[in-house]
Amino acid sequence: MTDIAATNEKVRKSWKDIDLRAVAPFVALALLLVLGAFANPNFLSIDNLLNVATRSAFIAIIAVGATFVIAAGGLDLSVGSMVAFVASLAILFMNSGAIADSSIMLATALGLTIAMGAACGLANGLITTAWRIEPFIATLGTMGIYRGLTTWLSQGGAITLREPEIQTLYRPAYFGSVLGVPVPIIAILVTAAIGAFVLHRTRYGRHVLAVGSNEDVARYSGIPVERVRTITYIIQGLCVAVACLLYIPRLGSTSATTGLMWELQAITAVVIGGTALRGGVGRIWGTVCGAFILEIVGNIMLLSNFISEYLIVAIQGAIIIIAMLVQRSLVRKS
Amino acid sequence: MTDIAATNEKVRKSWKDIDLRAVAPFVALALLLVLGAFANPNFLSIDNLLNVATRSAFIAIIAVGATFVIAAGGLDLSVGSMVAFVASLAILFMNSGAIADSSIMLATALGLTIAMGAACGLANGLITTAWRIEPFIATLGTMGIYRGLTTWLSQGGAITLREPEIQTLYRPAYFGSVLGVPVPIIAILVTAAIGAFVLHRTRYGRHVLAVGSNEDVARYSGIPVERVRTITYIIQGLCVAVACLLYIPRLGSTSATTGLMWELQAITAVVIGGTALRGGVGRIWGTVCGAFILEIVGNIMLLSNFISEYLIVAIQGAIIIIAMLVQRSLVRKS
Amino acid sequence: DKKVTIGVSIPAADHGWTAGVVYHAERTAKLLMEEHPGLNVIVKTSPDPASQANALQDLAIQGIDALVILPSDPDPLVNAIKEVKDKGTFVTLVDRAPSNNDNSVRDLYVAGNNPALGAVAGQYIKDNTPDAEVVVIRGLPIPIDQQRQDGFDKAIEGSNVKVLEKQFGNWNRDDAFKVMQDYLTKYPKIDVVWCQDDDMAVGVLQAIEQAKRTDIQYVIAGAGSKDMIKKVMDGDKLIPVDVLYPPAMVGTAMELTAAGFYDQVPVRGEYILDATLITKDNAESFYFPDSPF
Amino acid sequence: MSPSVDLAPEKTGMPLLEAVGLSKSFGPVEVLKEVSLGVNPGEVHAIIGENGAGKSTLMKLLSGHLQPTRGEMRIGGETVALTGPVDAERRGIVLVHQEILLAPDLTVAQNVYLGRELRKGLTVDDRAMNAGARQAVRDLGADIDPQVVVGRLSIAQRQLVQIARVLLVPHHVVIFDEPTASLTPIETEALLKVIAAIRAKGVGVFYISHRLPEVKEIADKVSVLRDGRLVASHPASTLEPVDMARLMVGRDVAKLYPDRHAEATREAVLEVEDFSVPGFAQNASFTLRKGEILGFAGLVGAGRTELMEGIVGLRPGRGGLRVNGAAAHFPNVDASLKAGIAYLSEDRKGKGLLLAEELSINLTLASLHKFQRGLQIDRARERAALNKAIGEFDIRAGRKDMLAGQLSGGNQQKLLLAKMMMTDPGIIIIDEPTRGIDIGTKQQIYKFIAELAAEGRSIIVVSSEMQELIGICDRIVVMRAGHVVGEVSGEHMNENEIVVLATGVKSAEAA
Ligand SMILES: Nc1ncnc2c1ncn2[C@@H]1O[C@H](COP(=O)(O)OP(=O)(O)OP(=O)(O)O)[C@@H](O)[C@H]1O
Ligand SMILES: Nc1ncnc2c1ncn2[C@@H]1O[C@H](COP(=O)(O)OP(=O)(O)OP(=O)(O)O)[C@@H](O)[C@H]1O
Ligand SMILES: [Mg+2]
Ligand SMILES: [Mg+2]
Repeated sequence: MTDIAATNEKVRKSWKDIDLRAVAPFVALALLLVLGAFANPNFLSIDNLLNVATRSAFIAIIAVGATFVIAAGGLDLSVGSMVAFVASLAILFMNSGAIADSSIMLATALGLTIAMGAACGLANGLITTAWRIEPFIATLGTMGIYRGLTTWLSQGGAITLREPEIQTLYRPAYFGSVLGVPVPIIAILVTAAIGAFVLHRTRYGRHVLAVGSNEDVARYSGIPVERVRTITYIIQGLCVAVACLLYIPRLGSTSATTGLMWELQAITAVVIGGTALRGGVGRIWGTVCGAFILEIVGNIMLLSNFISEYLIVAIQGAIIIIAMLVQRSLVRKS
Repeated sequence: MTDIAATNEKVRKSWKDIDLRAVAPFVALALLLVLGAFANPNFLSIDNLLNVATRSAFIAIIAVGATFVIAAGGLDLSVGSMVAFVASLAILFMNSGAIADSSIMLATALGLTIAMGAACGLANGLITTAWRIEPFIATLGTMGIYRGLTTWLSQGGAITLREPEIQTLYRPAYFGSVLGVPVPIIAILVTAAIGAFVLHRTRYGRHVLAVGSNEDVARYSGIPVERVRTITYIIQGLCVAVACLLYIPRLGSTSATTGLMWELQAITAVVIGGTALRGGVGRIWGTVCGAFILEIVGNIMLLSNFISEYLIVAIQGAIIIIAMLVQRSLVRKS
Repeated sequence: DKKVTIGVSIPAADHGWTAGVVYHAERTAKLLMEEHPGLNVIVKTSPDPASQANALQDLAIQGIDALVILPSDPDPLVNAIKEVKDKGTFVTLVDRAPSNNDNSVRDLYVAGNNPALGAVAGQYIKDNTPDAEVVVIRGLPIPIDQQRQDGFDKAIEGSNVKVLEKQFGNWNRDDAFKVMQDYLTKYPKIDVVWCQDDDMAVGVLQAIEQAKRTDIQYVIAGAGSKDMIKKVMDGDKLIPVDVLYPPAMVGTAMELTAAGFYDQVPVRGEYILDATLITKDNAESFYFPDSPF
Repeated sequence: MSPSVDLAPEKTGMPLLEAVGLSKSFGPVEVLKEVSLGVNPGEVHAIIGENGAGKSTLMKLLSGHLQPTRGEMRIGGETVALTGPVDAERRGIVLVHQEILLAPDLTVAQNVYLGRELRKGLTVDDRAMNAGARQAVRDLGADIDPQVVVGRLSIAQRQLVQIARVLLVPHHVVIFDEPTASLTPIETEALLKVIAAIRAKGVGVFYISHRLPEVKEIADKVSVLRDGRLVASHPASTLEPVDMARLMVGRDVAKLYPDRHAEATREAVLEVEDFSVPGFAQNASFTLRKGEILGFAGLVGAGRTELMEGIVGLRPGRGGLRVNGAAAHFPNVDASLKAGIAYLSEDRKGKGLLLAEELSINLTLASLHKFQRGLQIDRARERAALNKAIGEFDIRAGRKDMLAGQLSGGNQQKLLLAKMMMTDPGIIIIDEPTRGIDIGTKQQIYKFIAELAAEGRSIIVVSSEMQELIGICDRIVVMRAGHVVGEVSGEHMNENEIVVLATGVKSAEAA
């Protein structure tokens, strides 16, 4: 009798354990919200929170893709410049006037953006898997390539969406809202929901985790390791494309600095969210939470009145470390 | 009998294999030299080659430290901002006029620089080991902290070495040469030689590789894993300090942008040199070769006059990928 | 015709203004080479001071008679420039001055006036909205940014213009968008935005539009990008003026340098280009629709 | 070779190392219950028991790798609390792990001396360590280049390196946890000699093995664990292997191998002709028939594993391959699985199971397509499959949601077997099927293999245990140094014939 009771308790306890690990980033987020409320009374206003959530969309969506890549034991440093490249191509296409009707033009451009994202991701995937080059170097290389091509396309300047009709049509994709929820937030939720479904409920997702956990075991189990890895890069490319779809209507233009350092932010969001860089684990919702955390840290810095503008970067760094510390202590205590 | 013969053959084969792996970066370097000679006749001049080698000093020396960190399974993203921070402090100290005599002042400043480098490294090490925060996040945090402190020290401007006497005294540390060999090249060689000695010939080096290869095994073998890891970060800090010692006479001034992205370059040099990011392997001379490769790619870009300014970054990216491809094909063929 | 090689070292085209610099440098190089068959102009870009110091060495290796340099950050480049100058090369320094800006560093100085860029903006605000509450979006924490800020502060000194806050927008549209959004959250009333750079103004305008805030009277940016000049021309209420800080100055410097070799006019000393205030009346003459910037 | 030391106080008559009422729980599951036993100087104390009985756990407690929940340990009669494995080593207690614990990127010599490198001035003395490591391995009857990176060694070679490493530590008590599981008879013989030698020096030895004849040969005393309890402890001389088996399993294990009646001629399902795996196997040819059990014998390093890996597409190989009469070529395991060929790796930890994942995830990994419902994986069906497999393969798991890495070694092997059987293969290649498996379970597995063959499936068994090959196979192919050197069947299937073929030495010389 005691035994069964004990076992039950154990099961419950172990559940708690797993939960805590997944919940830890959310606790850190909650603490930040409290901190923010102290920093500025406006912080907890709906408007501000919606703003922050909305603008975390780019990193959050890209980071969902990065979760796949990292869970499979890879890495993608090229996402920031990929945003610049894909968005630039999309704007150039929309400016080209190749299709007269604005809505058809827009629809085609959207489709093309998705296709280009997938193609860029495929390129990354093939370089790392078919040519067997360390993902770090491979994507550092393509990071340079995409960035350079963007600079070349823009001749160093900006590429700006010109057609006013398309602009009007397209604007709600970033600035619009559905039932009071801004479209970008919906985009985050939908992307993350799909990502979580694919990673945790489908066969492919299982394969991703297996490949990241132990490549040999995956290979011996008949999992096409290279294909699985390549597809994670394509998923990353698709996520970048979705981010581009939101990015273009926001400022309507790209330049050589678009997406600079976003790769670092995306990877940071993934790690803060509880996905280990060595692969084998993936937490999509944690990643989204990580992206929020990053954005909120910046927001609190700006809203608070105590901090010298010169020190902001330093304090951001410190907060990130402290946020991780909170998580660690939480998980260890359990 | 046949059995032993077979074993011997196997062993010999595996030795050749290992050699090729270590030699591969140098082959890539040689190919780049050939490419450079085609790009510009001046490329192979002694002057140019010495220049390139000289200026690879910062990255090469930092990357020697990074080899230790990475070989032990860690990562340090903060080195670029650490250069900015440590060099800024050193210049501020030299400007302070705390010590009247210039040579004593300089000597004290040099000592202080080394001490500060070690301290920054120690901080990184303790955050990752004592607090158990993923090195990626921990050093991303300190990267922000060091960078922010630099911005604050410089109040958004530049920190420039003022004392002309110290400048004159200090100048040869970068611009001088011994028997025709520029001091920075000597610094690279000495740092790398010490690094290679420590990593491959001492007990501590052995422990570094063991910790990176399999942490549990290292722990069971009585190796103080945390201490070994922490010390790799201190070594990294010392290397950064040495780079600072060369940086100050070269550029004489720091600002918030000093050393931006150097961490990426250092890690790239390490990986191109044949050290795997997962740890357990470390190739100091390969790393130095990797730093040369990076610098030579930039040099070829500058010396060749065919390439659009806008495309330089793209072509650099492509060359890095190709250099890795050359290495891979070499290793695989064997 | 005399054989002359001019090396031009400029920052990489990493945002709008520097892109304009690259554009004008390459355009002027082509024009000058057509004009003087013996002239060879080599334009090289570098992303940061350390690599620009390297680029100077590389140019020197190729053998140059003159160097035109727009330093990405002047102080760290002093030694490298001196190195070139000590070989007898004619040095033209453009835009950004090191702390010891004298003849030991350069022969000719073609200056954009960074303090003036700030001062003109400050003056305009003081004159037009004497009691304005202003938020400032700065660039990156490097000296030229500091000079602009100092110029601005000096101009509004003693007036009723009040600076609510200063933050860095990194000369980047996306970052400026975020900073502006947060300013709007933080301050219920903002009269004027000074954002130091046209690129960042793009983000600022979007943030204001999204928040549907009507309290902001206008935004002052700087540099003179074609998009912003167009807005001034069109009479955009939010962008009544722009402060000129022409990337074309690098072209001017190159022309002056070449003239020193071919026209026998001694060009030495300082040429300060003013930070002109672009208004609806004079905008037309600063509008180059073909420039990337 | 084993350094003689004087680390612990040796009181006469006192056991060197003693467990007194040791208990260990993982969470609420108590896997070791009040176990008391000890080892005297010059004694080999064998611990036997079923998979999951708690043998490894007990040994980890005794060597400081785990901390007991209750009870205490005594060294030379004195109660001590070991703070960790390093502490235990300092006191002269060393453990040869059941699982291989070596740094894969370091060389053999570097591993052997890890943590106690020999020094010459500031530098490590690689020359001396290489020589020392070479000698230490040689003492175990093997010849491994000390400068080869451990990641390149076969499992058996790694095991020898691991033993060599431990024996170089100054010791009083050596604990061997299934040291011979991956060794062939020749190496086993050498190891037993080494153990006899250290016993002669007054060292105490704990010895765990599922090979009962071996236990009979070397042990002075045999203790039996069942479900975490010490159920018997007898002098070895009073026990025969059958008795040991009965004590372990709790029933008679008289007949280990199932009865089989091989039918005369059957169609070939797998024809391998002149198949080479460069560097490992040359021009191998053999045929597998329907419903047949074909054995592969050979010494360590004969290339059997690599040949099989080449066939199923895990290594580049070339040559003729026909499955059910049709020419085939498998670029990867996915392809060979689709063709109905399943391969079970000998390296269950490195290549067989995801140690950090749950049992059910491991179980279904190779056959996930069977668990799809629409786009999703049907977790309920996965759990059902796990329940079924646990019953069918007798996997002893404390909880259903435990991680594969938390299973005992033998139960991991069963889980791997279950996992590959989920793919429902027509041809099954099993590499070292009973490595580390207790005798009761072995019997089950043999029965299971026989049943599979009776169902019309065809099976290749690669094994270093000749007895087992002889016991269950219809024919045995023998490999030596990458070549197929012969085939035995019928009455020729005996150890002598196989050893002659495997070593290339005439029986007279071998003896
Ligand atoms: N870390 C752990 N967490 C939970 N349970 C564990 C853990 N380690 C071992 N166990 C359980 O303890 C029991 C005893 O395991 P142990 O490894 O001691 O068995 P063993 O007798 O060595 O078996 P084998 O012969 O298969 O090696 C098993 O049921 C195993 O699942
Ligand atoms: N990764 C590797 N790289 C180079 N050689 C290897 C590697 N793995 C194994 N070998 C060598 O290949 C040969 C055959 O390997 P292995 O010992 O696995 O054969 P086997 O016949 O399957 O033996 P067993 O299964 O009994 O260990 C050996 O000489 C071994 O040293
Ligand atoms: Mg065991
Ligand atoms: Mg084998």
